[in-house]
Amino acid sequence: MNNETKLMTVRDAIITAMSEEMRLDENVFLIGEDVGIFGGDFGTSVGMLEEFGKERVRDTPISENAISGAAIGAAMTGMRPIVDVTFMDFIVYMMDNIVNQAAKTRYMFGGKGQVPVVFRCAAGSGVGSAAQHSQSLESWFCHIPGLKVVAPGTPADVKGLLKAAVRDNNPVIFLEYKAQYNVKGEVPTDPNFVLPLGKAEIKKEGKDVTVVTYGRMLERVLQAAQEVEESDGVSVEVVDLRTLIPLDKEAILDSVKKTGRVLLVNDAHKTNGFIGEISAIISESDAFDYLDAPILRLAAEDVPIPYNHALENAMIPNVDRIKKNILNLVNKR
Amino acid sequence: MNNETKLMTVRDAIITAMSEEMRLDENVFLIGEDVGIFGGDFGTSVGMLEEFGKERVRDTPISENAISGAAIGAAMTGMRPIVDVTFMDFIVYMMDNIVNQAAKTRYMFGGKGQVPVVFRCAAGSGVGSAAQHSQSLESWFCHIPGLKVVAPGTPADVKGLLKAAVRDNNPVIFLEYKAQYNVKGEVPTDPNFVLPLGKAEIKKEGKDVTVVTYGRMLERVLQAAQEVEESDGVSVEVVDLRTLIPLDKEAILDSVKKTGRVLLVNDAHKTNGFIGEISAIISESDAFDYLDAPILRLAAEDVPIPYNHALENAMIPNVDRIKKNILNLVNKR
Amino acid sequence: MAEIAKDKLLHMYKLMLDIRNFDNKVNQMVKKGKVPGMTHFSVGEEAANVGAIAAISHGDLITSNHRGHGQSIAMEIDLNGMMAEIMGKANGTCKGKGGSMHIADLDNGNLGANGIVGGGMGMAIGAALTQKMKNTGKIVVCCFGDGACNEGTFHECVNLASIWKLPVIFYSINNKYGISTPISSVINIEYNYLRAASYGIPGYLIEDGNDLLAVYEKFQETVKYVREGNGPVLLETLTYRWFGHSSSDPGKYRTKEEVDEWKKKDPIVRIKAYMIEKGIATEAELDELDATSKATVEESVKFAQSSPEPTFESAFEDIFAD
Amino acid sequence: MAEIAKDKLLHMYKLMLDIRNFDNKVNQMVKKGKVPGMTHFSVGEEAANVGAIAAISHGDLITSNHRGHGQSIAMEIDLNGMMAEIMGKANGTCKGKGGSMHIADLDNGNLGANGIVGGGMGMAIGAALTQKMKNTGKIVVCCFGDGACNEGTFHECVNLASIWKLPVIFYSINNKYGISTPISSVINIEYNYLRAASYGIPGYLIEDGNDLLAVYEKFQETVKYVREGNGPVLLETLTYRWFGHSSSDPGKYRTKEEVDEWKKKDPIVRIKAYMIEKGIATEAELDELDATSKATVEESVKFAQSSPEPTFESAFEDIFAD
Ligand SMILES: Cc1ncc(C[n+]2csc(CCOP(=O)(O)OP(=O)(O)O)c2C)c(N)n1
Ligand SMILES: Cc1ncc(C[n+]2csc(CCOP(=O)(O)OP(=O)(O)O)c2C)c(N)n1
Ligand SMILES: [Mg+2]
Ligand SMILES: [Mg+2]
Repeated sequence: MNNETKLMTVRDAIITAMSEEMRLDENVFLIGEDVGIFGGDFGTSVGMLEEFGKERVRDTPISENAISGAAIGAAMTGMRPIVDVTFMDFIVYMMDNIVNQAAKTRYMFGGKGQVPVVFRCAAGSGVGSAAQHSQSLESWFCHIPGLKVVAPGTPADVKGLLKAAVRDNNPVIFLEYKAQYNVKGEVPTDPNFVLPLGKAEIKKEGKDVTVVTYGRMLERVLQAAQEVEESDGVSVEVVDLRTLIPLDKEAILDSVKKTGRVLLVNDAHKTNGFIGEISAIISESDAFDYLDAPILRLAAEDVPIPYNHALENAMIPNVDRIKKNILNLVNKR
Repeated sequence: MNNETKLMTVRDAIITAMSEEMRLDENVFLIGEDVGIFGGDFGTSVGMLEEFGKERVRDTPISENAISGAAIGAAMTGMRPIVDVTFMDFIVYMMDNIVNQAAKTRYMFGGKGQVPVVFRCAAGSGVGSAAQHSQSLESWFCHIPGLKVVAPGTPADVKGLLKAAVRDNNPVIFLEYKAQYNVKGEVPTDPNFVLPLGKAEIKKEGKDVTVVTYGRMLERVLQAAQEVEESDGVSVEVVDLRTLIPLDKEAILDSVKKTGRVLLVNDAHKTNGFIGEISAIISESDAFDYLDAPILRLAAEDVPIPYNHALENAMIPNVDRIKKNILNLVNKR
Repeated sequence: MAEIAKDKLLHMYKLMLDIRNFDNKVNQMVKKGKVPGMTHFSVGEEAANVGAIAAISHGDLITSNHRGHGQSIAMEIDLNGMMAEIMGKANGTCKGKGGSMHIADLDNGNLGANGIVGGGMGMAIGAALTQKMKNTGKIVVCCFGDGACNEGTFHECVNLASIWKLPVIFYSINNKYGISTPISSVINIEYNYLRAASYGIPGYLIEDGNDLLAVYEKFQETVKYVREGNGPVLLETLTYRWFGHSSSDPGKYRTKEEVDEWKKKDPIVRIKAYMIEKGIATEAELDELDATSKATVEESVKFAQSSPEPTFESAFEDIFAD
Repeated sequence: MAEIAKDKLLHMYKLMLDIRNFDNKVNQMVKKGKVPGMTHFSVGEEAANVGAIAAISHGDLITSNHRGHGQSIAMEIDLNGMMAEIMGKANGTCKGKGGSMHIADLDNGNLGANGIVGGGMGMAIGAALTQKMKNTGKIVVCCFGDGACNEGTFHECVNLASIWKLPVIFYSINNKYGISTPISSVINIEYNYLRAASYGIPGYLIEDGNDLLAVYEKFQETVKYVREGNGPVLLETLTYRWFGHSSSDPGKYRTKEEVDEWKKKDPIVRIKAYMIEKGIATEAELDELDATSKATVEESVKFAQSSPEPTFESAFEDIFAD
């Protein structure tokens, strides 16, 4: 494996990851609405039709149920489909296939069969598309045994984890963030660069406060951590989960034991969002005894995401609010 | 209001509640598969066709999307439908209508319109129907702003809260438990007996440990509480949430402050189940400072519910495990 | 061709102009960065919208889809509120919370645009069920695109409406594409209206959906049939959107020739020519209407621009009804 | 009537007997409380199942629904494993984790029963897509009931299969009811097979679904057509379930007369009479087959009863593939 990297957007990291896997394994194919000549609703398959042709970059009717069903049936019989769900909100029409079929098939059949399929979802708000186009619904899937859930926060992680998702033999819900397709970062170019599912990464070490986050919020958390460190001398450790299921509990608990103070941040709605689960995991663990302050959560407000751009942004944790919460935590007790 | 009660099953409490509301308000009607001559998959509308006729006890095709859509459209235009979802697992086909439409319509329209509809769901395991017929999916809906979620645990609460749900002007997800339709209890007979949504009830007072629960698990929690009290002299307070959204946070936090020890119990899968949210709420509140022990959770295991009856039962919290957890909590620190 | 009162026709023409002028204006605002998110335009589809809606009566209802501007305007929504909404303002139709994809006018029978393809179909049959149960004599028009006909909800809703004989017109505005996907590549038959046979209901094609009078006439006939209690009908109209799918579509999948060909069939130019030829109005009169329409649209922009931004607190209101 | 080799016919007869005897036995076990949950029986529908499956080849695939016993047996599943599964035992087909509604036999082309009405349709087209992409020459039979035809997934999946010309037979076993609901009350046309026209594919009705040879013949023809790459076909067979919908159905919605009428059309009695009449086999030979079948079923009960219960630990296995 070489160590070269290249500056690229999340969008290009996705295209690269899928294309590399498709070159390596003829069973991998992409399926979804407007993935072909249009290049995907978010441009995440631009150029792929030209390289792989219509059979492997499969435009579909507007039939989310059939798309997800076809993907699952293909997966059960030897293919490895990647589904472009586009807006995560449309996954409502795929729920039976994902939840009752893909997640449970192997178990119900007593360990026979497998369903290697990836559902790529453009999650979150930030592009002014209002309540039906702005949801981060990962917690629904974390609740269902049999599904893996991945939510990377940097272009490199997007590439490494999407490749891992494609290679995984189980159904994977893969979150992308529509507001971040243009975010750039250094990405390893080696086609063998694959990250393990289920491993968190300490994106920044620190000793006073732990911030646990994933996906879209990572960028803001890192910036906030940097800023409070500079302005207030608070040393923040940032745990980037990257994979929600399977979850790297150890990484979380180790960090909490070290700092004794923890802030959880995600861009999904607060009530029953995934960070609530993290909070519960900490509170039922031996890390509980190390806690010096309440476990704080920062999440999207519990309101349908409004259209107005300022309001839309105000519903989501921003750097200022993250900083305030970090400082609050440090000042507790 | 009179104070008479009558011993009846959960099933009869449901039939009574719906029938009373249908007598009081001609806009209320029941819609779903086999609600008519069949009397509902779980017998929860036996006799209603005879009293109310085919127009108001509406048998449908096997078309969950159309059923939920029709209910919502009717609700938006002046009716008050009750949907018999039957097995909660089938709600996967109603997700768009519930989550993207019913929950968000009023908000997206700037406060215009309302969607008074109740989705009655037979949740949980216990009848040997395996993974696709055994889920308690309340946490999905708790995560979506704009929905109310109700999960009563006694026949009287079922009646009082179902009536409240029907009278509420918002979409309500109403959980019933397929394993408990035959459970009996005293139920007020007065047609004016309506319980408020959003009020927990302390089903048993105590001072050593708080157990927070709802729905199906209430019965087991109460029995366990009784038994540990008798066997070990531990005084257990049982907080029955009854309504998950809106949530009676005060009742939970007050009890936690009183006892300093808390066990959370539900029959949904553990990861991202609703009790995780309760744990997070406690940990971020001022009640955190009163905690003398980790916050424990007891939930369904994170596995698809197996068919074998013994295994099926073993996946769900039982009286013994609840007792063990209570005792564990008391012995901490 | 049934006679249409001059006033009615001129009013329909005005509504078509309003759609055209309004959406052209919004398009300008989008390019200036004054409109957040995605906006889907009805330019080119004015006859398909106005011809249909003009045939229903006060108290009748519609559901619409993401491309709902045309239908909202045909339902005579207040343009000021609509423009303010699209600009996300507090005085907008939805207080700035809904935006282009959620314009609704519940008091006037418009149950709303919808961001989910097929999302309005359930509502439509439910609204029709209410009319039937309450015996109001009102009907519902369920508007959607060609691409929506492959959603499962289409099948379920048309079927349910068919067995319950609900007073609803399923109205598919076929503009040949769902985003980049030609309808011809995603159905194995020529037209979706043929699927009416699967539900034992009448299905019709309005071949020239840019002919206002053809659309109107077929709708009048259909409205009468549905209002008389005969159950639902599936209508399909052929037309074309001039712009990209949404405000951000490069449009590589259509040729310039195709677009130009359709622009020659401009529904506004055609009805204008008809009216002049038939002596219903002079060119000057009609141009005057256009000027007024443009002024109204400019007015709406002013209204929108002077409308306040919604307050932070307002984001937390309107979630639940009391 | 095409000639069928004697062996083949006798084997088909045996499979029909196995279905009948197996389900009768399970019914007994249910009544004794030895079977958890719900069980849906195929008694009365033996010809519809065996006639169809007998026409496909080794390597072809099926998806099935809640009423999957008949199809599983027609696909020649091991009865011991199946009975053990229905009794929830560790040696069951699914190690006791799936039960009656999830019997599957992946190694032999049976992609499984399904507890969700319509739940197998997506899988079926996906499996067909694999065959097409890998050019295997294999086909898929997607089995479902009459009631399932109103699920949106039916519409989406048949449509997708039609435009991609996938090698799949959509096979609707019409037993006149979905639980208590007569199919005639939930579609506004006479038969669901007519909906094939909506997808530009052939649709056929097998009017006498209790006539083994009629089912087999139509299937042979259809299998050939589909295998040749002509795309999907929608087939519908009329038959009847003798028992209630599931093990817990009182059956108030059907008259005794109707049930009796259909029992007279017993598919097993009819093919037996045919074979005797045609001199294909003697009554004694056929009765002998029945005796053997019954013995095999008894054997399966013994196997099941002596199979261990699954261990507690096993509940935590098989969730994820490596
Ligand atoms: C359930 C769902 N799937 C996909 C989309 C994305 N989408 C928005 S509009 C559209 C095309 C709709 O095509 P059509 O129905 O023909 O309407 P048109 O835009 O052509 O007017 C698609 C795929 C969506 N909004 N909802
Ligand atoms: C999505 C879903 N809705 C409802 C049910 C409940 N249910 C199980 S079988 C059945 C009837 C199915 O009828 P049909 O398709 O005709 O099959 P049959 O039982 O008659 O063989 C219903 C409604 C279900 N299992 N899944
Ligand atoms: Mg279109
Ligand atoms: Mg049936």
